[in-house]
Amino acid sequence: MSNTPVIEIRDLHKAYGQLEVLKGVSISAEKGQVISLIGSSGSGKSTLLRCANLLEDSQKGDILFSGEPVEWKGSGLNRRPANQKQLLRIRTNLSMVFQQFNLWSHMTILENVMEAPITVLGRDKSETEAKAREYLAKVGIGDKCDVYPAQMSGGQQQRAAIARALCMEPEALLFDEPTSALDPELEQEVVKVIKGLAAEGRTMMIVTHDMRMARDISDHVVFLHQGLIEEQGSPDQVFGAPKSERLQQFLSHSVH
Amino acid sequence: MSNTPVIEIRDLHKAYGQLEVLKGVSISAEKGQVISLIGSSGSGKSTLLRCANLLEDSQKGDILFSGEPVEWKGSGLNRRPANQKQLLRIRTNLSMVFQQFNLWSHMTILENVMEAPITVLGRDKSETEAKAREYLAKVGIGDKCDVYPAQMSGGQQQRAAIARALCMEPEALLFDEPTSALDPELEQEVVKVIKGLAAEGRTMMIVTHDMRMARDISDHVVFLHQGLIEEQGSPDQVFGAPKSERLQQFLSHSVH
Amino acid sequence: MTCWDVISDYGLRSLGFGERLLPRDDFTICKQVVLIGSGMIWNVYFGTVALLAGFFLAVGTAVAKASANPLIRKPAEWFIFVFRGSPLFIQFFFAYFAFVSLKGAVPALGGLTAAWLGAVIVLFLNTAAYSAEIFYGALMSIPKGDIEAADAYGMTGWKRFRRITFPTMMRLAWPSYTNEAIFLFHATTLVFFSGFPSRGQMGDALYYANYFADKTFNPFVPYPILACYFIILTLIVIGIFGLVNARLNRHLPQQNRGKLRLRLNLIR
Amino acid sequence: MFSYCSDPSTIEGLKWLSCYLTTGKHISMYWSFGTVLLLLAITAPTALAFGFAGATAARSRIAPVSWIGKGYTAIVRGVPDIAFFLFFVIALDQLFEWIRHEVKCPDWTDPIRQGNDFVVCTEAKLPLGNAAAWVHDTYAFFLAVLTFSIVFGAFAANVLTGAMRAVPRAQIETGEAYGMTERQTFWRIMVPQMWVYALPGLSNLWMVLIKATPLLFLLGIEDIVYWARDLGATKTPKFTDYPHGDWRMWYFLALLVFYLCFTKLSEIVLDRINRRLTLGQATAAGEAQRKAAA
Amino acid sequence: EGHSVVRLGTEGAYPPYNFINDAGEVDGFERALGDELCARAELTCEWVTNDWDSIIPNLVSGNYDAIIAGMSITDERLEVIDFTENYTQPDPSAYLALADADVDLSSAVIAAQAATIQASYAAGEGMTVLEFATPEESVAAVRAGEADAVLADRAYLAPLAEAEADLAFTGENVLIGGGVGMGIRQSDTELRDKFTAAIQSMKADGSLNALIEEWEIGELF
Ligand SMILES: Nc1ncnc2c1ncn2[C@@H]1O[C@H](COP(=O)(O)OP(=O)(O)OP(=O)(O)O)[C@@H](O)[C@H]1O
Ligand SMILES: Nc1ncnc2c1ncn2[C@@H]1O[C@H](COP(=O)(O)OP(=O)(O)OP(=O)(O)O)[C@@H](O)[C@H]1O
Ligand SMILES: [Mg+2]
Ligand SMILES: [Mg+2]
Repeated sequence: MSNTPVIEIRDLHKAYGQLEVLKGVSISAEKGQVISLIGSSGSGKSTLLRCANLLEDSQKGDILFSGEPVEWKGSGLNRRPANQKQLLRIRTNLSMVFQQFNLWSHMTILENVMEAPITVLGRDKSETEAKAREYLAKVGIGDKCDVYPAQMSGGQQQRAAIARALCMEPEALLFDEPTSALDPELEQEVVKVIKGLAAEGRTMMIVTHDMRMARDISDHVVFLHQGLIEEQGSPDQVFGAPKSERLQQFLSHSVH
Repeated sequence: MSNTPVIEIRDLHKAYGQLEVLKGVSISAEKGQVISLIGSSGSGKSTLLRCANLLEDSQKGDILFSGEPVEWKGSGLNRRPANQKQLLRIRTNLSMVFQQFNLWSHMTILENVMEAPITVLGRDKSETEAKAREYLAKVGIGDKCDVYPAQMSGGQQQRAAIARALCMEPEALLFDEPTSALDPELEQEVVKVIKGLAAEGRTMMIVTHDMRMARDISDHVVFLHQGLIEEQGSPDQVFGAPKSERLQQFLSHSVH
Repeated sequence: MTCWDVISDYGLRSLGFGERLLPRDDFTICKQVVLIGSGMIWNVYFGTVALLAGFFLAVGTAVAKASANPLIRKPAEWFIFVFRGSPLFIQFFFAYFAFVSLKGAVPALGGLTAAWLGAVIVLFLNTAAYSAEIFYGALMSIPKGDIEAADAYGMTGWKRFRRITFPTMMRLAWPSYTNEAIFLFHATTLVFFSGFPSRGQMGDALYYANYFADKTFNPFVPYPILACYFIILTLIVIGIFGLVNARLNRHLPQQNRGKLRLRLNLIR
Repeated sequence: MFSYCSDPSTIEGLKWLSCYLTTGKHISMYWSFGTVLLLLAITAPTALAFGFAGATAARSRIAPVSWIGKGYTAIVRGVPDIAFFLFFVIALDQLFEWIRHEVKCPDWTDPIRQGNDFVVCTEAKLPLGNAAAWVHDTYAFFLAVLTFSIVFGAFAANVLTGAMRAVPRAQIETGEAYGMTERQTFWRIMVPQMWVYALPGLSNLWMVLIKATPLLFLLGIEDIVYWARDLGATKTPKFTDYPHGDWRMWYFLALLVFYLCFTKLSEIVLDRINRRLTLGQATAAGEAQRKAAA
Repeated sequence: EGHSVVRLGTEGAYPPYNFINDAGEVDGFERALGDELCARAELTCEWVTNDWDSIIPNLVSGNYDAIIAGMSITDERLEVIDFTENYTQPDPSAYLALADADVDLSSAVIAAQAATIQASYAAGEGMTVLEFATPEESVAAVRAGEADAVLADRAYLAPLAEAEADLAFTGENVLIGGGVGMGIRQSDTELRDKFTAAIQSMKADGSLNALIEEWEIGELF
């Protein structure tokens, strides 16, 4: 059982109209594993996460959660998830932090964080509130509970989005550049949080531009280039001894 | 003349309602100088840039451009710039890259870049187009000219926003985390561009979370903490021998 | 006859209380103001009942129109199309006709041919259709990110609707919905003008304004009085809807909200 | 119309119907469809212009201009169109004649108001007393268009004001940051972006405008509903060659079909405009960007 | 000349007084009368139709010069406009009901056109009045059983009673209005006198009576 990957993606293809963004990507993440996705801007990292969460329909390939393949209907550009129940089950076990945060603008930060646990998981309200406040404090914005997203700085919004994902306490988490708007200090906090989650056995896929962080936290690093996996391996392999020329060039710009 | 700072901010105060964000900040940037603003999330960096560009009304303090002070009318919460002509003149000499990019959603990328030079500076259309394409190529999205912002990845949008600011060829530039969505490779490109601009004698104020970049490019680093300048100096001073405890702590998290 | 007497005589004339006969001579401004005001009771009644009931049908219909299931979508589309696509007075005409025949078949449904019930039903269906289209439009323009985040957290169906979709939909639809509410109150003047008969000279504001215009042959007094009443009514509607709007938009940054409040103050 | 129609009492069935439907009165009705369409075609852009002017005035910095804009929207929007039509056209007509009177007959000593009568000099009459009938009709039509435009312009102003406010602040702000004048941000950013937000409201307004055309008869225009009422009413043999009972039902049914068809057509066109406007923005994310849900 | 063309305003929906004929032109008793009067007064005339509700305001506002629309001369109207001499006798109104119905008029529901002299008469008599926007609808209400009887000008109802077997007059005629005359602006005494003279001359030579008989308007002079 422990060998069944929590998230497995097999030969995934995705195009926006004519533009082929993913051209056959396979990744598998086992329980408690942290996988980092790196790659240059526009290489399809966000798209991959969105496909994994079934927010975008992919045209070819399989996605499996704990060994259970997503059921599809239709094919090609008309391929859609077939089973609503399954979709729901998958998504409640999978939280996402968006690159653009996507906080619900009509709710305060606290409400944003409490919303899904209460309405989706049916958790107790006062318990959830306590937990939400705890997570918000953990990411350092415990004093901003009753503020609306539009009144917060970029970094504060990003941290609220992280707290919202954490409060679901899901099996797996998808982070799209979770520290892009954070200073090094806060980044370290987030890294700590992620490590804690991994220790609890949660699976994570993280898109990041911060090579230091990728090296720091991941068990496995995937380098995406033009819609394909150019290279992957342990952080030491990937950062220490990159094989492909493209990756070497990519890494040459970041100093560690 | 060359000693007159291009941008000078004196004892600036700014509050949102009850929340005091800037509590008396003074900065001056001379011609060709690159000033980095660092500080933790929510410390007021974006607010400072927005005040410098006169997008937010500040409540106290002076802002001078090339020695010319901004004229105000009213005072306290009602203080507004008094002279529209002056306001316009200042802004045409000052370009900003926003933290959230703020590309105009109804225009293609090329149109976004060409818009201000043509309508504000009255530049020639075909010349501007050539220049716009050049800048877009410079930031690596020369192939995305005819795409709308919503169809681009985060990093691509950010680069478009940078190209838009560059195409104005202003005296001074304000960057709000210009590399937050960029991978290290692209970041280096942007650093190169910024250095080139400085060499041309353009003045810049840059908010960044990337200490390496701050050290790399700036002539002067300002550390903002809770609405006040906690420490400032040359990069070597600030990063090499931080005096204040808060700054030491802040820097301890980033490895160089 | 002082104006107080006029008020006690005619203040509730539109409901059948007070003086049996309408004024026949000496059409003072006071009489016109009081009697037209009395008629406003009907306009307010028609508008309020239809609006409140119509809101719920409209939300339901809008959601139905957005449904992927054609069995749900088609009826909603047709309902909106027919009621939005035809003039109100034609709806009144056919409704009255249908109600009269229905009354012949089922005497218990006699109330339908009276304005207080029949006209309200027509107005209710009419405003439901218009509002449904407005709500549907708003539903279609909810920020993609909001829905996406809800999806990503496994919110679906009723939960997603009630917590995310509905509040945002209301916020986006509210300005247009305010317009629709105003149109509805204005449309209530059509009830007796070209819809249902008025009984025992009990009618709405336009009925009495028309009466005075017909007696004095001077349209420049009663109709402006009517207009003033409606301006006041409209301002009340705008005021109430403005309060709701402020609540719906409480998350927007301060300066934007300030602007809205300022605007309402000016109109008030 | 047809030669066999000379004695309608002798013909029956389809032949009778063909004669009946081509009487001069019916032809007048068919023409009135054109009148309604023409009115819509002229009123829509005019009302939009009024609305745009009203909305622009309302957000003006100069207080009196802004009051005029706000007053116009608030007052005209407050009055039911019927009530407006019942006295406003006459007032408008008198206003024009009064202005002409002041210009053309400065020596006139008699009062303009004589008791109940409104009397201007002969040269000031609009149109002139001996003008041809079509001039009178055109003038009445012009007044109707103007009145409709004023009324619907107020609602359009309201919709446009809302749309202007819906354009995300950040977008305008960016224009300002690049040194655009208020005028430039208005025309280059605000106006192009506002249509996406305005279109649903304007579409609704267009639908309401179509539905308001039956009120034309209040403005002295013989519109389709006027004719449908008249033609549908019970006709006794004494006054017509084509007697029939209460046929209003059928005439109204025909109107219903006309209005439904016209609505359908409008929806198709508006849908197309909407698709064009949201081009490229369809997949926009964030609070500003909207998308037609899949 | 101020009156080079005299515009005559009428409603065009009230047979036999005035209506639009199959050809789409104004027709009826008043069309014939008006044309003859204009000829006698040596005026060029033009016909205009106008909604009944605003027919007087449009006259005083100068949009046409005379009303010839079956308008009874009443004191109320005389306060606002002038009338020529009447060209019909006072016009009786009548109740029309279903032929087989036994109507007790004192307790009946009476249909009438809104804001007409008949509507206020019936209300004054204590009857329950149902007011409809058009005369056609008030008759339809009787057919549908919504009202027990309709009260309207006898001249308007007579052709209906004749054509439809299930409708019949009931009760007594009532005399509500005065005679019918042409409405003229009060400031326009010259035109009023011209038309009055023409009407008098038609009365004198019996041509008016001939017209009244032809169109079955009512009593002769
Ligand atoms: N529109 C607003 N209304 C109220 N408070 C605001 C508003 N905008 C910002 N703030 C508050 O002002 C403070 C400073 O915000 P600012 O955006 O300047 O931070 P920052 O230094 O740029 O942070 P970051 O690095 O996260 O972008 C924050 O605490 C924020 O909550
Ligand atoms: N909605 C869309 N319509 C069309 N093309 C799109 C859309 N979204 C993304 N793309 C394109 O797909 C490609 C991959 O985008 P994606 O957002 O996955 O990049 P990314 O790897 O996340 O880049 P970044 O690091 O800049 O966020 C880009 O070239 C982008 O232009
Ligand atoms: Mg991305
Ligand atoms: Mg910031």
